[in-house]
Amino acid sequence: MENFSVLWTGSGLANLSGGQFVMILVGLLLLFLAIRKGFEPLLLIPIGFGGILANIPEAGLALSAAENAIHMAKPEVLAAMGSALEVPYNAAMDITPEVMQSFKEAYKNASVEMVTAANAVAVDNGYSDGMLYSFYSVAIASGVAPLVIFMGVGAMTDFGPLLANPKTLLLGAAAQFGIFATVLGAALLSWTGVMDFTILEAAAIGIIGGADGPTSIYVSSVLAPHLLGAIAVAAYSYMAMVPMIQPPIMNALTSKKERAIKMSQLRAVTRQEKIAFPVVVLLLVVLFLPDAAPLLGMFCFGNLMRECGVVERLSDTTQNALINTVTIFLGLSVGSKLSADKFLDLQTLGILGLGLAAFAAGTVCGVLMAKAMNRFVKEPINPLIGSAGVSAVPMAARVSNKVGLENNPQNFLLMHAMGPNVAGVIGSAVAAGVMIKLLG
Amino acid sequence: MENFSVLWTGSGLANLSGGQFVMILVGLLLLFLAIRKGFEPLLLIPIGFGGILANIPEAGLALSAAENAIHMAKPEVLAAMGSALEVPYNAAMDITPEVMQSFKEAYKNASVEMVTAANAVAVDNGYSDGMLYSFYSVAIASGVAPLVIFMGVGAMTDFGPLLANPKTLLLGAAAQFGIFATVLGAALLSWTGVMDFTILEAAAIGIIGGADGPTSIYVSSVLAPHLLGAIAVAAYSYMAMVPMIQPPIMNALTSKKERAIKMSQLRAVTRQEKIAFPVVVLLLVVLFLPDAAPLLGMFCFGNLMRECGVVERLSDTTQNALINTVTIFLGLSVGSKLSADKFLDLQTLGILGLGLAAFAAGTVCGVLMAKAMNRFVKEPINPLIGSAGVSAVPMAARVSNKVGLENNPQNFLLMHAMGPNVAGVIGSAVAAGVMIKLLG
Amino acid sequence: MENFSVLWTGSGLANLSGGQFVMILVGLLLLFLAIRKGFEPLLLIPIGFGGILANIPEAGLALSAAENAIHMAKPEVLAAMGSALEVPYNAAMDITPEVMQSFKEAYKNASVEMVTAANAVAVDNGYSDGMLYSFYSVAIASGVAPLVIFMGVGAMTDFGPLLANPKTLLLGAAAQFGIFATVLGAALLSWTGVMDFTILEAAAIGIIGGADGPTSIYVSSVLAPHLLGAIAVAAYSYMAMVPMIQPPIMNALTSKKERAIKMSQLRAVTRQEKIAFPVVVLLLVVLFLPDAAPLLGMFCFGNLMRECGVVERLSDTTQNALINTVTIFLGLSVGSKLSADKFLDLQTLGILGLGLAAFAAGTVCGVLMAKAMNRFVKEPINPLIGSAGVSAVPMAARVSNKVGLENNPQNFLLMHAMGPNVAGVIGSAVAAGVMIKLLG
Amino acid sequence: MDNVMSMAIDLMLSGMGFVFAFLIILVFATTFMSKVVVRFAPEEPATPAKTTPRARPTGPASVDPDTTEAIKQAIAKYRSNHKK
Amino acid sequence: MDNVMSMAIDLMLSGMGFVFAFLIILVFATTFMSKVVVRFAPEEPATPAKTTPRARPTGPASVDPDTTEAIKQAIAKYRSNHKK
Amino acid sequence: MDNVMSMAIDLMLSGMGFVFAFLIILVFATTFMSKVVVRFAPEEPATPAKTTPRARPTGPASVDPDTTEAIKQAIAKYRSNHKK
Ligand code: NA
Ligand code: NA
Ligand code: NA
Repeated sequence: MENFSVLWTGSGLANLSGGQFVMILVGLLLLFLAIRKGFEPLLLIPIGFGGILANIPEAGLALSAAENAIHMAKPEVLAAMGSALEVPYNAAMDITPEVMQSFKEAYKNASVEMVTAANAVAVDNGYSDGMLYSFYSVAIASGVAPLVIFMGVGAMTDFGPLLANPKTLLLGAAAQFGIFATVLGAALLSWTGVMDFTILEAAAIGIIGGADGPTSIYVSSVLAPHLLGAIAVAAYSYMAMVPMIQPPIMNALTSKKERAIKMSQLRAVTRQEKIAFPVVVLLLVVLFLPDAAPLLGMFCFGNLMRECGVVERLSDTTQNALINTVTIFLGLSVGSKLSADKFLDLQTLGILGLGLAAFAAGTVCGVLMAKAMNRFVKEPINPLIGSAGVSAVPMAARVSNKVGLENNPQNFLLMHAMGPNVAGVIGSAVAAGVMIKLLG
Repeated sequence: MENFSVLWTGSGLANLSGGQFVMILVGLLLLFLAIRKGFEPLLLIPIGFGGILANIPEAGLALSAAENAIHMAKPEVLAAMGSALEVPYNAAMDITPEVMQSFKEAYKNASVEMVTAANAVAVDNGYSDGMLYSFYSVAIASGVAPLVIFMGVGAMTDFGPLLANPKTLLLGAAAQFGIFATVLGAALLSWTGVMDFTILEAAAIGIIGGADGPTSIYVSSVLAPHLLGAIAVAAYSYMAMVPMIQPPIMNALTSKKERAIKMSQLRAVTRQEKIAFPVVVLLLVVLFLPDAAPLLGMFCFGNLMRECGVVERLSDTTQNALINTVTIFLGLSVGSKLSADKFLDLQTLGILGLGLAAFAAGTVCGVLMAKAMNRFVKEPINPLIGSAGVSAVPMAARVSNKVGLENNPQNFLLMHAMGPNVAGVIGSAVAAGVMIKLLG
Repeated sequence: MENFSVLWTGSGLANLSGGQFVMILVGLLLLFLAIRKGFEPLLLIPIGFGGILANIPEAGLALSAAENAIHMAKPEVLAAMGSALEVPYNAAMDITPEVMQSFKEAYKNASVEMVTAANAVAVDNGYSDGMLYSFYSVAIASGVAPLVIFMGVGAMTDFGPLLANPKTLLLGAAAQFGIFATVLGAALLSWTGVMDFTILEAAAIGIIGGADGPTSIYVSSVLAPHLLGAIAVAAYSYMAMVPMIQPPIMNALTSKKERAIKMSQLRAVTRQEKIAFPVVVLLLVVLFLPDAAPLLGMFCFGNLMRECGVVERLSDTTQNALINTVTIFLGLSVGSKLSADKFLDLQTLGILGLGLAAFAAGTVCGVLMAKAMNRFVKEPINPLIGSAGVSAVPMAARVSNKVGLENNPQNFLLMHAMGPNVAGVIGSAVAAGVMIKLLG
Repeated sequence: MDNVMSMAIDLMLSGMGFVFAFLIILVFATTFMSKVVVRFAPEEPATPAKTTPRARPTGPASVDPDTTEAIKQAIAKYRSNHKK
Repeated sequence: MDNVMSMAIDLMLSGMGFVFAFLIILVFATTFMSKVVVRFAPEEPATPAKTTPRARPTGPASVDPDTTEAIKQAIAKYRSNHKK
Repeated sequence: MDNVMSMAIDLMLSGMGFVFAFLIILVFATTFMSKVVVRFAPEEPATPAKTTPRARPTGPASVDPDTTEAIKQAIAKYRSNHKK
């Protein structure tokens, strides 16, 4: 019967490409790592699931209406699309792979007006935006989801340990070297001809070294949206692997004696200081780096809601229903970028390798900075807390604490490490602002 | 005074049409049924209230800016709209009912580009989208609200009873006959000339037999948006009436002895099976029915969040704040389709009648399937759980249990009926995918 | 190095205008008032913070993509924008302040189609909508945020005291004189040439006298969006200052003996009455004032969800996660209207002065109405509850109670004052509907 | 200018008129509604039956009001102390 | 009209066929999955180790289940009484 | 290619320079802010007065901290056990 053949020719089994098969396995792997190994499950479960959905053959969930229309390639529709996208094609011509390619290229490079026209044609012909494409448009292309999550992170962050010892901000600064070392690494791969990255792509990859999910997603959505999937997956995976990546580096760079340094207890911080801190950060952003305003502004806003004590109901919602809702759609949207043609690329391998290097470089610099600071300050700093400067809150601080306890069972570094840990969040948002300013 | 005459001529009392009056009574009836009789109040209260709002004369809450401009019929605005919609009209012409009709027709059949242009003209002239129209666009026309609710339903569904006895999936399959019998019924009404339904309309009406609110709304928003109001009202009303519709059928088709069949206790299901199940369903969707991917994908995603145990905060939000918020706007949006000119139509009567037939047919097939299965399986199935295959979770399962207890006070069928009950949800999502594939 | 100069020339320090500096101080003042003085913190913290963000130099957070492109003034981009906006400019011409001004004017007065085209050009050239501009578009320009908050307020309002003594509705009516007196005051300022307000602006300013945040924001977003920032700030500030503004007026207009009037205890109100009341209000809106339907419709819907007792999960979400989320974005969006060029205007001074007058006039009329009613009713009314008719729920009712206790330590007026207090909410929504009907 | 003034006066007259008209009608409608409700749908006595249509997630009746009040206060206290 | 009828019959045949096919495959897939799971990933014994990957915000082990149950009921009661 | 390399070096220098500059300024600004706060707005003693601006929905002062702690733990326990 005709209907059965329609169902069969439209089924996944009849259309599954090798790339899609591999990407579905990647999605399953991410789910496995999240569920069994506890790898950042809040993000990797939506990302992994979204990745599988994005690779369902013929479903086109990650495609716009126009992209779906091009994929289906009905001659009369293509002809109408052709006039919208200025592709020389009429319904009598053969649909060769070259024709398809020229449509895809034309759509990718089209102006906003042409994209609008092409989608109007597609909708008139019964195509519609895929679900994940809609989520991506609303959540990420608009920039709003990472910013709302950053607001929630701000509302969950306690700057007390940082305020008690502000000089640990410098550890958060040093660890950002991971970001720029990675940019350099990507450029080097380009220069030596191993891979091909533009400076925009290099910068977006570098931000993985910031060890901060929403910042990574925000920056790559601005500078290199086509790499967003790989960058987000790398960022969250390596954040989950911080307990494996950092300890060997920390041990290699420090002596047993340094690791045993006991830090004096942090002073109590008043409520007024906690209220004033996000305002101070905001004012510095106003004065020095307007391009970091969206990220740091929302972060400080969340933190002010937390600390001011008079809007607890807003703070509660920000930390719960709102951040959870946005996390779900952010994750699924990131997953939409895991389609085979975008992810299965040599560049992804480069991104994964460079991301690992970024984390290592950030850790190295954080630890070395702590050692360097010990030459100048009278109250010595345990260099193990330097590694927490990469951010990856609160995992990196816990790693500092754990390695510290291995060397001195009485030495609790957790609160000391929280200072550089949250400083790293500010540091990478500043680095993000610089990169968007200079390249965006 | 002039102002008072403006207020009077713009008041509801001076403009209320008979249709609007009747629809306001229908809205009040839905509120009454929801509040006093407990008919699916979570949906019927927003739908009923939205229905009243949609019928407020002159308020135009359910109309787009362009529709509001056409309704107000200022000659110079109509002339500008005419050039956008290619209606031959100039400001000097009389505004006859035929002219108004031709504008309404032109707008309904216009291409996306013409609709955009007409709305731009309307906004330039001070008109704006009605509140319910905006809700509908965001919540339903985009397809997102039913999908998010389906995700929430997934997060609230326990597949344990189904996993303990997977062959009850077949009961969920059989009960979907209600869907296709209704399609046939609608076609028959068309064929005999009683009413006039296209195959798209027939399919959208059929999905009422799926006994699943979000699936019904999703399918009718794709296949027959103009019938959405009547279909949603019928779906939720009959779901609420399951305890009245099903028992007579169940008793008529079964013998006392069959109804007294005692089923052995279900085996314990491991956590790993529950985690794996949504992934298995997803993979089958990938392989066999990509068109069911949005519905079943979100459903499985919600269920995986529930079962995996590592993202409880996401699962909690999905089951509470998120689904509640979306339910409110989904309900109001459905209500926007209860405007008199769309609802007070012979078709609505047909839909209400066919919807009832759909529930009955699904119940019949579920029960008969259970009786048929008893010829092949060694562990007998109480045919009363077959009726739960229509879904209407958890109402239908409770009905099975209640009828069972009436025949054997020691026989608790609830958990056994939950298997076919949730199978029915999967079954109707599959049926929805097939219909969208073949007709969408 | 070149990069440093880019960073410097783009920094806030190098670009901060005097107006922006002042507005940042205003933002800090609002934060101070909210945190230390408890001035309506739920709104003033987001508004104040948003105000600071909107005034970050060069960040353009409150500007659309096209406005950002105009601000950056690259000749080739301006030339493209010029053809979209019909401004005579080519890339070879000098960019004088007059040219810039003509672009800004052209954009402000452009049709929807031209605005769309200009933004498409801007996006093609790498500009994007500022974060706060996006929030404003979604939350306020669409009208949705004030309506959702009004739904939440409805879900938090107990009409019991009003139902026990329905004639206190008249106090809520009388206090709306504050609204119209302010309209008259604004017109008077215009007539005498002190300031220049159109009737639309006068009406939007008047609504401050309604003492109801979402109503004020909704009306000014419809009638005078450019004044929204000043109007919202005035409305919330004066609401916070009700305990300072009202008591002197109340004491001046009443005798010691009147203030000591003891009111008999309110009768118990049944649950059915509470359920029926929002439906009654809705039906009156249907019959008499369709233009109040969005505001009062959502308000009644929220209240029905609260009282009907069968949708507690919807009611809970409406009162918590949903209203909190919307409040955050509403506040930030209002803040986006606090940019220096819009706020630092003689009109703002007029708005602040008239807003104070509005509160005073509303209080006067409420009290006098109560005294007038005492001539006709047998059960005397304590005129102190008349002031609660301005709304400002529940602050104004508490003020009535406090002033009452100062005169008679046994006289608890709180519940009696809640009647006119919530009546004031309905009253100002009706007034808003009238103004939108006659002017919108 | 004069025009603004006269429009404002018109707006005030029609606005206050309409607000009063609407709320006076509401007074009568509410009073009438209350009478109808009390007449035709008298409040059920305050037995458990009353709350049947009300969603009661899982709450068994075995917890007495005092305990409830204690918990309520404790939760309020806990929440107000939380996140300082 | 005739066309609608034949399309509806086609739709019914292919629809029911597909629904049954899909769910029968799902029966086998589920049964197979359960066997694999039971074979290769047997349920860990109910020790604390089992719940390691489960997010446990702050809950210390010192509160016994009975207390939990009491609180649970109290909260349920409290919530059902709240906002009446 | 060479171009990408030199741009990357430039980006690194200006980026790290700016990050350090910003955070060093922040160290000073924070230290200064803390001094100002301690000087001009000393923490009020821990009396009820302190928490005046803090939103206290309904919590009466009659529940002692121990009870609060017990409830807190119970709730945490309850939440971690819930929906398994
Ligand atoms: Na970082
Ligand atoms: Na079903
Ligand atoms: Na008011």
